[in-house]
Amino acid sequence: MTTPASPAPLWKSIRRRRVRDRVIESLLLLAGLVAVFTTVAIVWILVAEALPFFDHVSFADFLTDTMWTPLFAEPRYGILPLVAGTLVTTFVALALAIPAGTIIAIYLSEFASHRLRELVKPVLEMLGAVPTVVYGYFALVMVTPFLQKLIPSLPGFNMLSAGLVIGIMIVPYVASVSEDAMRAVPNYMREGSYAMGATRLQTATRVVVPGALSGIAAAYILGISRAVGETMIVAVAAGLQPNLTWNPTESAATITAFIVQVSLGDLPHDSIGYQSIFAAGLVLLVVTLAFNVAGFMLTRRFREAY
Amino acid sequence: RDAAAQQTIKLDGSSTVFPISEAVAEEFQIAKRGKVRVTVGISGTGGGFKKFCRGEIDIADASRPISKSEMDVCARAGIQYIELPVAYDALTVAVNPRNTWVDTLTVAELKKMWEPAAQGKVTTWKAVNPKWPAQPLKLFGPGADSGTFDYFTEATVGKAKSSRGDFTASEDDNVLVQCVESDVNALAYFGYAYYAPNATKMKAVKIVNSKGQAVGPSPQGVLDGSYEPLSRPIFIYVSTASAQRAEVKEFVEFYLSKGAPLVEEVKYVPLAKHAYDLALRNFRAGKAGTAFGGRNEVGLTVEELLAREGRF
Amino acid sequence: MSAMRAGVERRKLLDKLFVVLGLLVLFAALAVLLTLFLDLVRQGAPRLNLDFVTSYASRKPEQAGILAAWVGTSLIMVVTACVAMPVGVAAAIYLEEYAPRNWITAVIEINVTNLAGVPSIIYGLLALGLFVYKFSLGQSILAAGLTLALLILPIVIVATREAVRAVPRPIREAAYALGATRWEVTAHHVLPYSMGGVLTGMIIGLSRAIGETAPIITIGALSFIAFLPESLLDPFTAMPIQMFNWVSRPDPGFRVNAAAAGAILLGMTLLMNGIAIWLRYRFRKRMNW
Amino acid sequence: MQMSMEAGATAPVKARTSKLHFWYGGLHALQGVDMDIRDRQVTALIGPSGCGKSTFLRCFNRMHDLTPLTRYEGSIHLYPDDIDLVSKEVDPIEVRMRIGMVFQKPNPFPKSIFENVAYGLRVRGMRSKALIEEEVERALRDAALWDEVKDRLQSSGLSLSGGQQQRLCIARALATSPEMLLFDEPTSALDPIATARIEELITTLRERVTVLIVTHNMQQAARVSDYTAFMFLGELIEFAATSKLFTNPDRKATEDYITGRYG
Amino acid sequence: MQMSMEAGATAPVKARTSKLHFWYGGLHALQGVDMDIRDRQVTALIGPSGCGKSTFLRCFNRMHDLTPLTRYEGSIHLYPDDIDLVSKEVDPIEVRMRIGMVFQKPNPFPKSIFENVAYGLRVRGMRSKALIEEEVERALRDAALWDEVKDRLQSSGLSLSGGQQQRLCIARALATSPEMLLFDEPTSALDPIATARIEELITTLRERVTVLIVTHNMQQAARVSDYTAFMFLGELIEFAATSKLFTNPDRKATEDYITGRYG
Ligand SMILES: Nc1ncnc2c1ncn2[C@@H]1O[C@H](COP(=O)(O)OP(=O)(O)OP(=O)(O)O)[C@@H](O)[C@H]1O
Ligand SMILES: Nc1ncnc2c1ncn2[C@@H]1O[C@H](COP(=O)(O)OP(=O)(O)OP(=O)(O)O)[C@@H](O)[C@H]1O
Ligand SMILES: [Mg+2]
Ligand SMILES: [Mg+2]
Repeated sequence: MTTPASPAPLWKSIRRRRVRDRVIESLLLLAGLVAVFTTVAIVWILVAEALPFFDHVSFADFLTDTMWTPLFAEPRYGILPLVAGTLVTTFVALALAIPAGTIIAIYLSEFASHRLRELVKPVLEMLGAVPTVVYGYFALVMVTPFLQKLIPSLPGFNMLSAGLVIGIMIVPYVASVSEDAMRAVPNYMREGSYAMGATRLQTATRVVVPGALSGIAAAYILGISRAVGETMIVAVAAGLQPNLTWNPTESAATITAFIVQVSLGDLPHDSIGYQSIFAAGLVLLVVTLAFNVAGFMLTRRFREAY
Repeated sequence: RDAAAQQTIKLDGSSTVFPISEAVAEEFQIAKRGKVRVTVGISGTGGGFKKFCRGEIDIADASRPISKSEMDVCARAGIQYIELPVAYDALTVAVNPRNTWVDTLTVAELKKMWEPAAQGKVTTWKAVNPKWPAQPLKLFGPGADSGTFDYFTEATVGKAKSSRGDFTASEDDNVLVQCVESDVNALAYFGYAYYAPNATKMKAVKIVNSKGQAVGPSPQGVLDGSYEPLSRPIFIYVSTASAQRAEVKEFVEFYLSKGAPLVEEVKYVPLAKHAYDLALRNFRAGKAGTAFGGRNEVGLTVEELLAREGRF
Repeated sequence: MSAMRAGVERRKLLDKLFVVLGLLVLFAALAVLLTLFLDLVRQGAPRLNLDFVTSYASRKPEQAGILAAWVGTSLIMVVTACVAMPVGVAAAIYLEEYAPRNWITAVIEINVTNLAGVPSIIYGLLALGLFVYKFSLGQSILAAGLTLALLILPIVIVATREAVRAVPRPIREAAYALGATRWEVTAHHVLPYSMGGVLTGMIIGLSRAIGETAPIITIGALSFIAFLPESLLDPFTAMPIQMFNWVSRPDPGFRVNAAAAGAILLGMTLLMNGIAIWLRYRFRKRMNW
Repeated sequence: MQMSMEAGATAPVKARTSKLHFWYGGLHALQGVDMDIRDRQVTALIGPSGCGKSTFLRCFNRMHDLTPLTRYEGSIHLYPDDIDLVSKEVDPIEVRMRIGMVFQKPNPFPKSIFENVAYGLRVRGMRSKALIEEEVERALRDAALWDEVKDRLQSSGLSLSGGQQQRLCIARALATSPEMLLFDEPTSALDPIATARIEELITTLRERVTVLIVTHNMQQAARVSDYTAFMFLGELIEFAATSKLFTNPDRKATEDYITGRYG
Repeated sequence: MQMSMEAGATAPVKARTSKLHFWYGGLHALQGVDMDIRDRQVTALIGPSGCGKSTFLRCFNRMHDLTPLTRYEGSIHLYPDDIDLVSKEVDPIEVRMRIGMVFQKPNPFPKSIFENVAYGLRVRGMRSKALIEEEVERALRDAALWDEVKDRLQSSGLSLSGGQQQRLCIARALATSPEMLLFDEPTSALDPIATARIEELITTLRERVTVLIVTHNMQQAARVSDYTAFMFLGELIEFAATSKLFTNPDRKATEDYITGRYG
């Protein structure tokens, strides 16, 4: 038998390695905390910049007034029209992206060959990588005229075409993340179903989708966040007119569109009009957060864990 | 390299002034054979003044005069500036070429269309003028964040930013142009530069001026002062500290002396020769301050404002 | 039995119908992508030449080019990658390999999930307040790169966690059993073996960042700059900004330029995604546990 | 055991494999297996790991159709109607509706106990609530699980213990009244007590269905089966009544294996 | 076997567990195990699935430290230096450097064969290329793999067959000259021929190191070990010389298990 290494030098080298481990662990933790710092910084900046705004505008008016004209001579500061615009475009986007994304995800995960899946997924992800300015003009000069053939009364700027194009943009997010979740459903679940004589579609809808529900919901939430936060598409194609309406065929402004409009505009930076973008940003953050939390709670409630 | 870094002239601000500053910057760099660098940004007039008053840039492009609050910030930071008009922008009111009923508009008619009280009420052409058809009136204009909007409302409604809210706004004036091109019932206003290349596809409306003449937008009309009240000067503000630097001085002089053809080239209206000379004299004399005192005025000629005493 | 067979036939028909539906939706999505790309190429064709990529912006559309823009975009991407990669990978490693189950970990996890949903325009506002003014980085490549790095951080973290999780537990155990420390296991095994997934996530993040317009607009990128940056603190312009600027110019000639720039930008993303596919394929082949 | 053996001796053939070959891509996993499965008897498959037991079993319900690049050759005739289970003309879905399967690891769906058992019925398009309830109860009784779960049919199948989960999977398979049941090492993930209950259940199931069971545990094969097949490297080495195979095997390899000389 | 048994009777104790308890969170997986592992002997652990064999084995190299919410109680003294392997004061990394482990499924690193074996040395900070090469060769020879791989040391460890991979893992563990080797069902993923080679290797290893092996295969335990421990539900039921335990067990439970009455 070879003699065991003598303990003394061993100890020393271990101690050094352990110290290094500790140092590295702190560094890694620090990197993890960057996410926390970022969130804190976001909230801090938005709140700090929005405070002067709320010196002038009462919180109640902000939340209940039905007009948003902070840049006009008789300003009104009701965020509702922007929130409505944001929700409508988001809703239109989801009405397209959720069914399309889910169908693609089911098809790729349960029906398509391995080869096709590996090929199509990254190509599909390209849809999410198209510069949003390009999408904006796509909505304005291709989708809107097309829709106007179907709905002649459709105005040149409308939330419908902006929403649909956002929907196209988020299809890959929905599809790709849902597909990952579906593929994570263990094979023995599928085998159980197939062995009962179920078809692929039955297996997919009755076993795989319910089993992957929490992942699919995460995909939807990501899609919602992207839709709520999309800027250039709505700024270009939905019109910049704050309009309290739930009708997607009208034109309206969203929170994001307002922010980018004002950031580019000629307003003095310490005017209330300018500061209103931070208040709007704060609302946007709250809206996304609300969707995230709601989604989180819903999936907790309804998921079928395996 | 250090010397090179110092030789950078920074401009930032209005997107309306941008094409002019870009053209001047381009020509100036060619003239200096690359020894001086010029950058031009688009942060909006407000964004430009913010940076200007922080001393981050040398020259602010402005489509409106500096505001009271911006004057205060600059004063606190000890930044002084020379206000120089560089061109005119003729706001153009345009309708579809198939619109047979409108050729001329009075300021009163414009006011009737655009004032806040019109919101939801004046929705047909007939409501503005009973002689016009009862077709829907579709209004398009730049966003309420823009200097163009400020000026137009001031000139027509009589109060800056006082406008109806139910018009369709776009940040991209090309889109306004397209709307007018495609809709018989449309009426829009935007900068002359957007009208000029599309003159065949739409009809510019003649505006009845204070002397009762109906004048269409054109360089001559602007220059001789007959196209009013919709023509406005646009400015650059030069920091007096930066103006001490030889290259900045040279750039501004280039701007004012060689700028006219470039202004024309990008479809704005150059000032009259003597106005440029006056501006150049003001600049050389270091005549600091603004002629406006923090609020915009309509119908002020360039000569008048250049002659005014500067305020801070 | 025949009733059963009829039932089977109906169910199989539904199966087939779904295949048709799935392919239809899939191809519709891909058709949109193709249309977009071809349309940009068609419109931008007159300017898709070498001159275009080697000239600076100009007031004359036929002389204007994207030199400053693509150099700016590339440098921003380098900064973004150099920041997002180490930070994102380190955070992911911490969460997967080190994190004890306590409230700090929970807070980090929740934050990462939430950041993934924060709209990009808000990152723009953050950057304006934090990087441009607080840290006085100005409108520099560094500020833009950092902003986009924060923006894609959640993407990198999530992708890295997936990749790291795919390294089988027995591999880790083997290394631990030989007396490796946690960091040694991570650095010698987990990271190298999951590199394919990490790089893929990185590229997906970068292809998201490269087309982002809103946050860079809020920072205030330049629109005319006729020289190349010499340091990361220099001002810059970027492809989406240049595009946005051109589309809204009065001279219709600029629209051709915008389309050409769009086509090139999309081409750059395509290329990056191509690299991602290739990387994924190569690393998968090597690591078949 | 003796008794059932005698009954088995006269039992008709339920399924017959003839020259059954199977390939995973280039891997020739079954190399011509001829075997008779007797009606309502328990047939056990034993053999060292990787010899092809699971592969053989999964041919009977065409599970391999789900794996790309696999290939069958030869036939499995199912009697009395004499259809060839592995023929291209026969629909695998129909095959699976007639032949149930229970897996190594209990794999209940993440649904309620009731829905787990009702799954096969619903998949077949059965709508009537009353009928489904009736069938679910029958299946749970047959799987000796009814008494333990009748008060919590709506709780998740995953809330059961491992042994109960496996019986739930058996109930799920039984609900659609299959003609034959395939078990792939059904107890290898279970503790001894749960194992004993499953073994007991399998012996009682024999009254209703034909059972084919893979096990790596020779004692288990001896305890539950009427016939035993010994496989090695994709071939059927010996097939005989269980009592004969374990006491007096014909082949040297079989003897080596059952006496533990390898495996 | 007899011979080694006799040698074993006089072998000194290499490790002694005293009142060893272990918890996974609330699960009391080991309930006071007292056992002596003899120096340079093979000790086998048998018992039904889930009885705690792997849990016991993994206490020896503190693998559980990597699982959150686990807890040890009692002691494992390692001789001759008499340190307590599970004490908080003892660094698990040091323990793992002295006690090697081989897992159920071969798990070579996706690196070259050479680097797989060299890994333990590199972790220890060994730099000299010559020294490393020498140790790698020795370990590969000891693992009876040298002749098969000496010409392709630079090809990937994953390119080897299952049995070769497992021997590679043994070589990897041997390279750092551990005092004790833990095997957790090392052959359960292997075919019979590969299994036979590993078993042979284990019996020869006995000359160099103390071996503790978990197996679910009683024949294997009988073939390779000097001592056998039978565990059940977290407790050590019986521990004796292999020949004694398999022929004449003291406890009824042991007899039931080894005669296949359950498990
Ligand atoms: N999906 C597959 N693709 C390729 N080869 C496979 C696949 N499944 C099994 N094999 C191979 O086919 C052979 C037979 O495997 P099978 O699973 O039938 O063995 P088994 O007797 O059930 O073994 P065990 O007792 O370990 O379950 C083995 O060599 C195995 O590696
Ligand atoms: N990581 C873990 N967390 C919680 N419980 C565990 C964990 N690992 C094992 N157990 C439980 O501890 C008990 C003992 O498990 P162990 O793996 O030691 O059994 P074993 O005898 O090795 O079984 P097998 O023969 O199946 O490998 C089992 O009840 C098991 O479920
Ligand atoms: Mg098997
Ligand atoms: Mg174990």
